[in-house]
Amino acid sequence: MWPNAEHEQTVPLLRVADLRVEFDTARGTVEAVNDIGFEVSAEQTVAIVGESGSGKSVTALAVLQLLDGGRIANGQIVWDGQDLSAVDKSRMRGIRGEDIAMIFQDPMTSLDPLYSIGDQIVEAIRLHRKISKTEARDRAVELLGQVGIPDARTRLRAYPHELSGGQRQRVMIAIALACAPRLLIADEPTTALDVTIEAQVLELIRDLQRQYQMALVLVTHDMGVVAEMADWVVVCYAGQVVEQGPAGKLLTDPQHPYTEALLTAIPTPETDKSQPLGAIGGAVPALHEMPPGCRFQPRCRHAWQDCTQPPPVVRLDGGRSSRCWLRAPAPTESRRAEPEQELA
Amino acid sequence: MTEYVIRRLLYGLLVVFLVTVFVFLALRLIPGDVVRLQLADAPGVTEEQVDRLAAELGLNQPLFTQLGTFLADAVRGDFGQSFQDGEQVTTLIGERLPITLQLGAMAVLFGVLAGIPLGVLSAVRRNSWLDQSLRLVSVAGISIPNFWLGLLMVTYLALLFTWSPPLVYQGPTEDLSSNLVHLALPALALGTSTMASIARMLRSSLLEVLHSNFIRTVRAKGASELRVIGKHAMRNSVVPVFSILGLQVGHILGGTVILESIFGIPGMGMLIFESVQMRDYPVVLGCVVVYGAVFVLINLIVDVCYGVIDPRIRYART
Amino acid sequence: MSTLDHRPAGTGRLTSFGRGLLRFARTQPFGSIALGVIIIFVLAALFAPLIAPYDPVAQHRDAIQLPPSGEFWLGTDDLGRDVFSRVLYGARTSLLVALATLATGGVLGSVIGIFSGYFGGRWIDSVLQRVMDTLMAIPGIVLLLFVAALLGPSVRNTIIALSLLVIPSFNRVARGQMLQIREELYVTAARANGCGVLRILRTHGLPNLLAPMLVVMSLMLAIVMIAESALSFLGVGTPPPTPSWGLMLSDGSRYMEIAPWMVVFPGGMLAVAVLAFNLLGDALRDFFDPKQIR
Amino acid sequence: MSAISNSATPEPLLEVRDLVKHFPITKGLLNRTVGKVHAVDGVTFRIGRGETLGLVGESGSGKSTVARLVLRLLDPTSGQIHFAGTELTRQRPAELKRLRRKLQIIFQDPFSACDPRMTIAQVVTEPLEAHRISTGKAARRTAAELLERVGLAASDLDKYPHQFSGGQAQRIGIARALTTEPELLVCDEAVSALDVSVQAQVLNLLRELQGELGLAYLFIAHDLNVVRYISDRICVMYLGQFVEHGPADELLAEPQHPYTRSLAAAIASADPHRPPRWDRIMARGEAPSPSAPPSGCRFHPRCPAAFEPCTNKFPVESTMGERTVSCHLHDAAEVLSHD
Amino acid sequence: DSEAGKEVKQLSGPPQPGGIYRYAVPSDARSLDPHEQSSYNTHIAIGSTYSKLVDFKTGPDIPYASHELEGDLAESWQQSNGGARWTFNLREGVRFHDVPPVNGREFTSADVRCTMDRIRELPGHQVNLISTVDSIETPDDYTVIFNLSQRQAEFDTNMANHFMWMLPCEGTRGEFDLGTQAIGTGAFVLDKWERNRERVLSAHPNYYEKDKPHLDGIHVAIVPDQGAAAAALRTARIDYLSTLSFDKRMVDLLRNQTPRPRLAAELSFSPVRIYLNQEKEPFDDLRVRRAIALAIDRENMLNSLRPGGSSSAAVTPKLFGGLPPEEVDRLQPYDPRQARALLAEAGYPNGFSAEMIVTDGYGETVVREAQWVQQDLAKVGINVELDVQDYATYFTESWAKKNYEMGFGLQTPMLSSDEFLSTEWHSEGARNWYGIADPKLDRMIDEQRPMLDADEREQAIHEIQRYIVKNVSNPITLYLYEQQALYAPYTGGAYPHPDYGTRHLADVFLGDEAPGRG
Ligand SMILES: Nc1ncnc2c1ncn2[C@@H]1O[C@H](COP(=O)(O)OP(=O)(O)OP(=O)(O)O)[C@@H](O)[C@H]1O
Ligand SMILES: Nc1ncnc2c1ncn2[C@@H]1O[C@H](COP(=O)(O)OP(=O)(O)OP(=O)(O)O)[C@@H](O)[C@H]1O
Ligand SMILES: [Mg+2]
Ligand SMILES: [Mg+2]
Repeated sequence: MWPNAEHEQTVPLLRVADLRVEFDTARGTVEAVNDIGFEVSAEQTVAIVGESGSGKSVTALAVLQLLDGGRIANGQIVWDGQDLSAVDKSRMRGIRGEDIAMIFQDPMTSLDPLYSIGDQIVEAIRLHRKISKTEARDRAVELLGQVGIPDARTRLRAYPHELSGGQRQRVMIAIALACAPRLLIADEPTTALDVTIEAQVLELIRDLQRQYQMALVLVTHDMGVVAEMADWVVVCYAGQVVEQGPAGKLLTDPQHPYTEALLTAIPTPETDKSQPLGAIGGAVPALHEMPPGCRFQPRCRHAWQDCTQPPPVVRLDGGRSSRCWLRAPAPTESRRAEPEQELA
Repeated sequence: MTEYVIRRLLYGLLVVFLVTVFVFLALRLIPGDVVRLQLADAPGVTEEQVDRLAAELGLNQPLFTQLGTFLADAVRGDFGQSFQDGEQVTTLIGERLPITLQLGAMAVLFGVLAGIPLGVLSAVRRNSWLDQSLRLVSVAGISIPNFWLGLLMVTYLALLFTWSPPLVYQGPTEDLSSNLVHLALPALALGTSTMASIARMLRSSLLEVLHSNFIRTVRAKGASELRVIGKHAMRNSVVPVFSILGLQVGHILGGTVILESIFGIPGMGMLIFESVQMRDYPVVLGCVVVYGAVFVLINLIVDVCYGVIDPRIRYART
Repeated sequence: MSTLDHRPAGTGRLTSFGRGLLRFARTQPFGSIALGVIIIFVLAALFAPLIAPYDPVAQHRDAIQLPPSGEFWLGTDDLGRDVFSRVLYGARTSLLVALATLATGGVLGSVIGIFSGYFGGRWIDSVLQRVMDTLMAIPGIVLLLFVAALLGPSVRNTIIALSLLVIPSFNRVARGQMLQIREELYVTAARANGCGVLRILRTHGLPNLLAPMLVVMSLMLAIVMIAESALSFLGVGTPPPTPSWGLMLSDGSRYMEIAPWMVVFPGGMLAVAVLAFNLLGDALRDFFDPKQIR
Repeated sequence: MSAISNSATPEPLLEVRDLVKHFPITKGLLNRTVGKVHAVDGVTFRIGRGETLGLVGESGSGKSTVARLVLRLLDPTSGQIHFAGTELTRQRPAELKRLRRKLQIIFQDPFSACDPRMTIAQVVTEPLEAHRISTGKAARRTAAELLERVGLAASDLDKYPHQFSGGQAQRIGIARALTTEPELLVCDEAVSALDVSVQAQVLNLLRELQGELGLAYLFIAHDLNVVRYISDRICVMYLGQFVEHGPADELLAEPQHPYTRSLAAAIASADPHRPPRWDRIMARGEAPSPSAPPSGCRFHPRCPAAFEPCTNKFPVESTMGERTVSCHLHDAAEVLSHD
Repeated sequence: DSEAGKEVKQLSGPPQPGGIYRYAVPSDARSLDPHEQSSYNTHIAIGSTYSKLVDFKTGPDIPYASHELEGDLAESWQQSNGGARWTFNLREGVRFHDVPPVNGREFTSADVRCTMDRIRELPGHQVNLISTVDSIETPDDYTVIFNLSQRQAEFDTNMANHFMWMLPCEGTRGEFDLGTQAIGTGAFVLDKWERNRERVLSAHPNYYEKDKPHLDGIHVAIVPDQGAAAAALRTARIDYLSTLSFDKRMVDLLRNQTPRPRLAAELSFSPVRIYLNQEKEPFDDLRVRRAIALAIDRENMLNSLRPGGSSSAAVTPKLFGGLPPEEVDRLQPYDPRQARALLAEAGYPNGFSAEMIVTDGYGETVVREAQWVQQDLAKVGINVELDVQDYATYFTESWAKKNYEMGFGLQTPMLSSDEFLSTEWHSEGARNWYGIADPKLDRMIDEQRPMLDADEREQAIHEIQRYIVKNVSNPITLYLYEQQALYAPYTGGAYPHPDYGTRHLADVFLGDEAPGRG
């Protein structure tokens, strides 16, 4: 169980705890998410970061009960005091779009190519609001204007393929905002976009979040995005949360070797060009061949013998926590491995 | 779009022209003397009589003159007269084509009406026993020759229910209910493979679509499963189904000979079959031209339908 | 790594073939059963002379239309011929026609399609495709009757006629595939690596085309087998007395009520074979689906 | 147009002059050409031996097209490409094939660049066999050596591409590119698809190889931090043209062209104390279509500093030391001191 | 079913008037013009619409396929001048159907002349039937006299031929289209003809036989598929089904189902034959031809593949001059031993190989029979390969052009012995596509034609056939088979004739249970 972060609010809007998600594959059952837990409060921005395959999207989809072929094997997803894994289908449909909205990773394929964007926005509105088509269209125009698409009324008739990637992502955002949800989950909303466009889209999300007073779960692998957007950061590795904490502290003073390594692996304008980058050796382990004990241990430069046992989630000050033996309460100095001993 | 249609029509004309020339030449290559065939049971036919008849039928002219004449007339909508009975080919085809088209339409309708629910059910209940049995049914539908189905129907309906289809074909304007009852069984037999192909195709394309990102978007909006499938998934999976229909048209228009004979339907299939057998060149040619034109047209319609269904295709073509 | 070099050439492939087969058996139970059935059919056809108790054309005139018995396992037909022996030999004809049609029509159609696809958009493609359209716009029955009338009914000519019928379908699929493959990044990579057109077609075009074509083939096989029986039904297919399933089916259809064994067995075999090929096709499609390979 | 000056004054490995590529837009009955996509519209640059030139720009600005033109995977509409002293655009296929040994490319998506039905051995030995350098066991031995060189194991030879992770697959691509001992390696978004941790590995590997083998890179990416890290010089592309060019650090530290400034401003940073970048970026909206590029300066519709001449006059290239920029703000006298 | 096996009898009289008689035929006429179409389909289509001068007798007391004649439009007729002048006295008051442009006017000798003139103008088989006619006299409206160029004993039989329908002058003059309309003097009026669908006929109110026809009308459906036709019979959609090529047992099955139909086996006049091209080796050798004739187990074949029938020599037994089947069997027994001996004698002790053409145009059974023959011949060492051709090729390219070695097929029936002999076996016969050129045979055929004494002529024709079997042995007639017809139990008065006419429908009537009555 993840320790409760000391947020200002007492009751979080969304609480995910001990989440485990399994998929049945040709190679047997795999655990895409092993142990992920975090909390989001109103108007707060939580960033979930981690490398590809670490379970970010699966977690996001699990919240909306949209796992395609997967099942929640363990854990709770509590929305506003309600366990979502227990609610019935029609209630869940009511929550989707109305309370929790989601923007997906790939704007190119996330819109139905056969319907005009107007139809798709109107659909999102009318699924939850008993209003006429014309009213819904007016609302759609308004939404398109808010997400910065000029000439919105004529644009309603446009089909997704007639729009650029940035515009499509804006349409996705408009759909997500259609019913003014209380929580927006944005799953890598900018990975497919150009840098200049990316900045604009993030700015838009940020502004809208303020305007609508939404909570935001931002899934990303880009530390730059995290730094700009997040209040709270959840770092995932191989289906587990390895560290979480307030953004400012986590980025400047990482408490898990993985977070630390990740930060040094990213070139920045200040990176010394004459030195090799601080790469993490090896690759993320495949789901069906997870190492025992700490999942990061084969790539960790600090790994030592304890790491073959599952590490505890260690609660640190400021609501932070880290899943690492190094932060465990009583490690004796002597048991530490030489930091120099690299595992390539 | 109009430009696209015109372009396709021109290509279609070219195809119909090629078909005509090809069939015209092939007809002359196959053995069988139409003149003697006509005089078949008349012993004592003299060479003069043979020559006279040949001249009457225009068969004594050089091949390319004949071809030219045929094409020139055909452009004016005149396909000549049947060698057999002097009937205008256009009249003959005019009588039979609507019947075949109706039969084909009914078969396609059945195929679509039955195939789509089967495909959807199969896809939605993927890997369930229902899916497996539906898949088996649809494969079986492809495996059973349609004429065989027709034979079984006729024989066993009579045996088990003392019921047989009407004997005399009635046009829809003469007696609609008799017409529909008469065509229902052959349409069923003919449409079974269409149904099976549609069910299979729809299943696989639906499965693909159901796992696509935009369907997830629709679900995330809070749409019901009915809406997800009925409005979004279906429309997106229907293009391959349409292309199957385009291909099946040839199958359906050309594959009815045996069924027509089983059910006593005076359609194009029998006409083509008999005309080839009797070397009735004008009729064969007329049929082939009309068939080619229908084929081209239907495929054009199918392609235009793609455009209607899919704005991307519409866009790409204008 | 030097140890690797001493591995006899080909072993890698063989084992990977074996591994593939195992994976096929594991992931495609229906397909494996179908494959088994087909292998049995092919073996039965090949060894028909050894298995068949009687000469398939020998008429036992004191045993006309007898129901299945110890003497005639599947009964006899209207000329007193042993249905079991005829079904066995019929498998030869039917499978031969089907396979040979695919070998000629399939290969020809594919070659035209590959060629056309590789040069997609150029005049050669246009010309070839118009010819294919033409072939497609001629009613199949006319095509089949023409060949039958022109060359006379025979097994060989049935194969020719059916080949003409399937060429456009194969062309369509092969061309579509080739157009796609042409745009694949690995083809660009191969060009960048200095591969010529022929090498690209051979090392990238063919192998990547093979899987989808194999699937089409198994499906077309069903169509061909059905068409063969329709041809026999119209009297322009395999000439008697050579047995083929289609011919037996059409012969027996008149006796459906009094001698059902005359149609049940060849018809059943035909249906089972077609079913097996269809299931195999389905299985192959799933098997070769790159999403499944992961 | 003036040639871009180059620190490596001796004969450069690659010299591209006034390269143009237009794709026709066809339509209608006779496929008549109704327009063209100005994918690359007159670019000029040089790469010296052992040097890395970074190429950045918006999506669709023509970076990949430049890469393909350099490799002669596309035929240029006009312009020249000199590679190792030979004019590539005029070569016959056989000669071109010989020259290609020295020119290789790595693609963005390592998986789609490998034939899924080939083993790694087949993938890596393909160039060897195509160029008849070696075949069979000898080729296999070379392949095994190269795999180890890029950090994979010889035992991986009989595996298939899909059995590898993205970073490993990209190493396979690199190994394949190295088989013919090239002098220039074009990396078209070679690390863009990789995870950050793996991206660092591959970048390190590329630098290592450059050091050992004296390779030159044409390095295309959209992550400016990555480009800056690996490149000596950077060219900035906008709608088929170069708008700015110069030494990597300098160019990003003091961008001159408004578009470059916009790009530089959009660089993300994990430093939580920097002000949010959307307050810094200047280019609003999205790039116009390359089939109908704007008149005058192509950037002017999005440029916050655009003034009258920008809308109708083509900006002239101004050179200042190692840097060049095409912008009316820098015309003639108003040189780099402007800021 | 306790009634199984019990023979169903035809309804006995007195005939009840009324009802629609419904039956199915496998294919339709292409045209109704009897002079343009020689096909069976055309002639049965118009067979009860037109009348002839004379016709074959049918009825409850007349044996099936009798060649005895009775007057139809002619009340009486005589020959004179030793058979060179034939006078027909027409019935008075015979009226055509009341259909424009004929409008029910009276039939007169002028119509006979119109018809004869038309026959002479057009090519076709019918010309041969009146080839001996020199001139026609019509002294009054009810008398027609034919003057022949030579004596012809069977001229009246020729006039009973189905080609000799008497057409109205309006038709021959082109005032209506003979191809699509048939306006005659027959018992039924053709009300509607929808090609390939159905023919609808109604009773001719002014038919010359006062109380006939009994039926109100006839509906003929075109049903190409036998199975469908059988289903229709089973479900009482039709009252009568003919020319079945079903197996006997299949027919028995149908017969034992309700409503239990009555089976009528009617001997076909189409001989089943093997024919040989005497211009090719080894068929130029009589011993080879004879060996082939002796090698066929035709009785077994007839009973296995057909529902039964009768042996036949050149002239079918029911015709005047037909050789009795028992004698045919004696002359041409099944004797493979001797066949082999003959082959050895001819220099083929190990047999030989040859190709035999056959067509499926006559139905599948013919192809089956060919396979039977193939096996029989194999037993004596003749290795036959079947070449199944489509009808057009078979007929025009192979048979008529003597482009074959052996052939197997049906011969269209002829209705007189002279027609058989002179067209097929005479060296100058129009259909002698076998290379038969036997001067002695030619002489025998020429000599029988003018013989007026029936006995003498019959003997001569028998002699010719004996000669053909022994010394020509080509075409080798195997047998005539029985055509089966099934009648619903509530039908009566059906006594057909194997010629291509359907005049007998005037006698048919329906019982009370007939669905066609409601
Ligand atoms: N439908 C599925 N069936 C099987 N495995 C799945 C399925 N969906 C996801 N996974 C697996 O679950 C793991 C986590 O996937 P997820 O998409 O959440 O990763 P992610 O962190 O979002 O990565 P990315 O940055 O690439 O989006 C991956 O290893 C993935 O292969
Ligand atoms: N074969 C082609 N036919 C027509 N237009 C093309 C073709 N290839 C590229 N283009 C167009 O040329 C322009 C430049 O494309 P290019 O792929 O070089 O851009 P890029 O800078 O590599 O973009 P990205 O960052 O998205 O890879 C684009 O507008 C593209 O649509
Ligand atoms: Mg994800
Ligand atoms: Mg690119």
